[in-house]
Amino acid sequence: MADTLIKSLALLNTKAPYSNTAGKDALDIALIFGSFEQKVSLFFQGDGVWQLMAGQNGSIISVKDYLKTFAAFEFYDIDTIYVCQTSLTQRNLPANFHIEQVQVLNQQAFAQQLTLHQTILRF
Amino acid sequence: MADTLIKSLALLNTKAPYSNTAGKDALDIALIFGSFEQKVSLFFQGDGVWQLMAGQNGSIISVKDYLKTFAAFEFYDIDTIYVCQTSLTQRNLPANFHIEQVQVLNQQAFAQQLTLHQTILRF
Amino acid sequence: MYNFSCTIFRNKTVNKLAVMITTPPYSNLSVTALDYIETALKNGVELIGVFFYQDGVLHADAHVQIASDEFQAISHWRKLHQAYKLPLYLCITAAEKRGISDEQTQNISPIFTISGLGELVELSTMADRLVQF
Amino acid sequence: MYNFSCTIFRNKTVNKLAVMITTPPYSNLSVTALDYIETALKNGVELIGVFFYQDGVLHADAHVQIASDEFQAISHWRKLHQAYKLPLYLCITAAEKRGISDEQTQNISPIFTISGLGELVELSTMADRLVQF
Amino acid sequence: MATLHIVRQSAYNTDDFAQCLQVLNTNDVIVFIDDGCYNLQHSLLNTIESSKNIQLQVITQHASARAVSINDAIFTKITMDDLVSLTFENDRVITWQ
Amino acid sequence: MATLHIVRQSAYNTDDFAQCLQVLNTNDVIVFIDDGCYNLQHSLLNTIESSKNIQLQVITQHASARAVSINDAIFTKITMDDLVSLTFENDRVITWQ
Repeated sequence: MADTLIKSLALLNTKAPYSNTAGKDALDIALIFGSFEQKVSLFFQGDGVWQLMAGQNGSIISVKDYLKTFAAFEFYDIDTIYVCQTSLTQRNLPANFHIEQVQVLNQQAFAQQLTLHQTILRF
Repeated sequence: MADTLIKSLALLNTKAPYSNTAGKDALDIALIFGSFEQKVSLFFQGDGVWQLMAGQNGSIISVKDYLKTFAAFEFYDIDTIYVCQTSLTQRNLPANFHIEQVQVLNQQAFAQQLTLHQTILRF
Repeated sequence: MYNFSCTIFRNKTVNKLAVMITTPPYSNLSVTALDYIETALKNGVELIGVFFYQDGVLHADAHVQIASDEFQAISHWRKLHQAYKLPLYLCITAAEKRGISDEQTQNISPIFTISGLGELVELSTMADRLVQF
Repeated sequence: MYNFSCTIFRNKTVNKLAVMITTPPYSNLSVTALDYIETALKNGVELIGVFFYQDGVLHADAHVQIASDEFQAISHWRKLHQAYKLPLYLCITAAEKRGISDEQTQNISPIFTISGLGELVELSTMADRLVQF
Repeated sequence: MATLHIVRQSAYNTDDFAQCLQVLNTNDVIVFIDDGCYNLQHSLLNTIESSKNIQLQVITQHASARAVSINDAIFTKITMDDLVSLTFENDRVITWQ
Repeated sequence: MATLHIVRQSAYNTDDFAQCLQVLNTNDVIVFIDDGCYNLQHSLLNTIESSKNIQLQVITQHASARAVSINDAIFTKITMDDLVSLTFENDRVITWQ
């Protein structure tokens, strides 16, 4: 592990999108790290998986829909997006997401991918 | 139901005592209602039951221990204090409390007692 | 169209409402609370007051800045306060814990009445229903 | 007595720490965070900074009033800031949402440095461990 | 003597809805709003005894915003007007948040 | 390549600890602090595979304040000094709060 080690950040998203600001707070961090050309991966576990589901529409409940910003991930070179299969199954949810490049991982693979990051922040 | 109906307040306590201010916030309401000679009952369910357990000592973790104020309930004529047996059992806890006059109720009796109150606030 | 009161016996109508708000303005939970309150008022429910407690006290903080394209809870409270003379009671003890002080009154939005838990006792006594949001 | 660094290969010592605080001063979770930070400093860990985000920003609010017999987080931050020159970074965007504004600087305790998420990138890059509390 | 239960939290994340189910009495009404809408397929629903005659209702807009579909055979779709009305039609209200 | 898991929430109240257990890898360390101390008798502990060699540790003061007793056969009692040390002995930290 040399001084030139490239660090990478994992953002572990675990809250549903609207009632809680956690998802938006994590997104703001992801975009800043992306704009500083730092490597960021997004993980979705527990109720965090609701953030990814297709067909949501926050405008119905007067939310400025930050989920639409997820479409900008490619622009920021954020292309590693993992979702926990166990969390989807528990909620009876299909792998039908509102952004592309989402990888569904089984529990073991999800846990393994987390270990490839030096810093893990959970929201 | 005549105009002279005496109202009573149920405070449903559901959070553990230290990390969350909910227990203290509910206690403040109980004491104010008591001092205005309004009828108040306290209910403890879920992690709220930890507020009642004997042997706690908040001073170890620099908490001003609001649980000691529970001893003043009698002074405020707050004498109906119910704890949910199911919640104790789930946590493997004995009926060993730091105040007297606590009544352990099974699920059905706990639910029934709640219905004797016009207003229910949950913390 | 809707029946918003419930007549019990002959001469007692149950439609006095009080609301306690414990969620902060930047949460969507406050949108729901405001929707509930506005709907009640529009339908003739007698809303005797709203009490702000716990993180709900941030609604009264005159310095709160929410991005202009996001939901502005304060402008909705102002509208309801003006249109319906809706009383908005701030629990000052909960507020002080969160940095909202009445030592400098410009810290607190003037549509709010500075009060304490005694006001909650009053609301609870007067109202047929006290609902938490 | 304790070994607070971990030597990897020959010439790289891992003991640079950064901390992110997201819990408010009136919660006992902040007592734990301060205990962790003070313990790290006392044992010679190089703590490069503390970043305040979400409800953690309330620590910087000069108007917060906690009853005098309760834990005063701010006096502990002041002590650590003075004794160790510990940098305390306030996320101003999160602060503004919660009524803490730098338009009137007396709203913000002077031991805090007003900053943004760019500072978190910096801390993350410099630190061997970034720990959330 | 029925109680209106307003459920605002996901049962996948917190214990609130499980606690609500513990205190149900005959003819009580449950309304799912906000993140409570995530519970519409939760297995805890199967633990409600049919003899209790519990009404299950959902604010349509709150479920739609979350892309949660509502099974008409189980849930009544309501509006905020209906929630206000239910506040007075029932004898008391508990908010599970 | 072990991870330090700092558990601060009661598993009776939130899903956090269940999520922690989902991402355990061999030789990881779990430290129970704050309301995480309420988990010391939770049935979820039985789901940890012994082959993973997970260390379970508790900050003694945090359990004592809550009148939670610590089973020495299962848990190592530690201090805040130890938690700081563990921060650097492991490769990364996740706080479950």
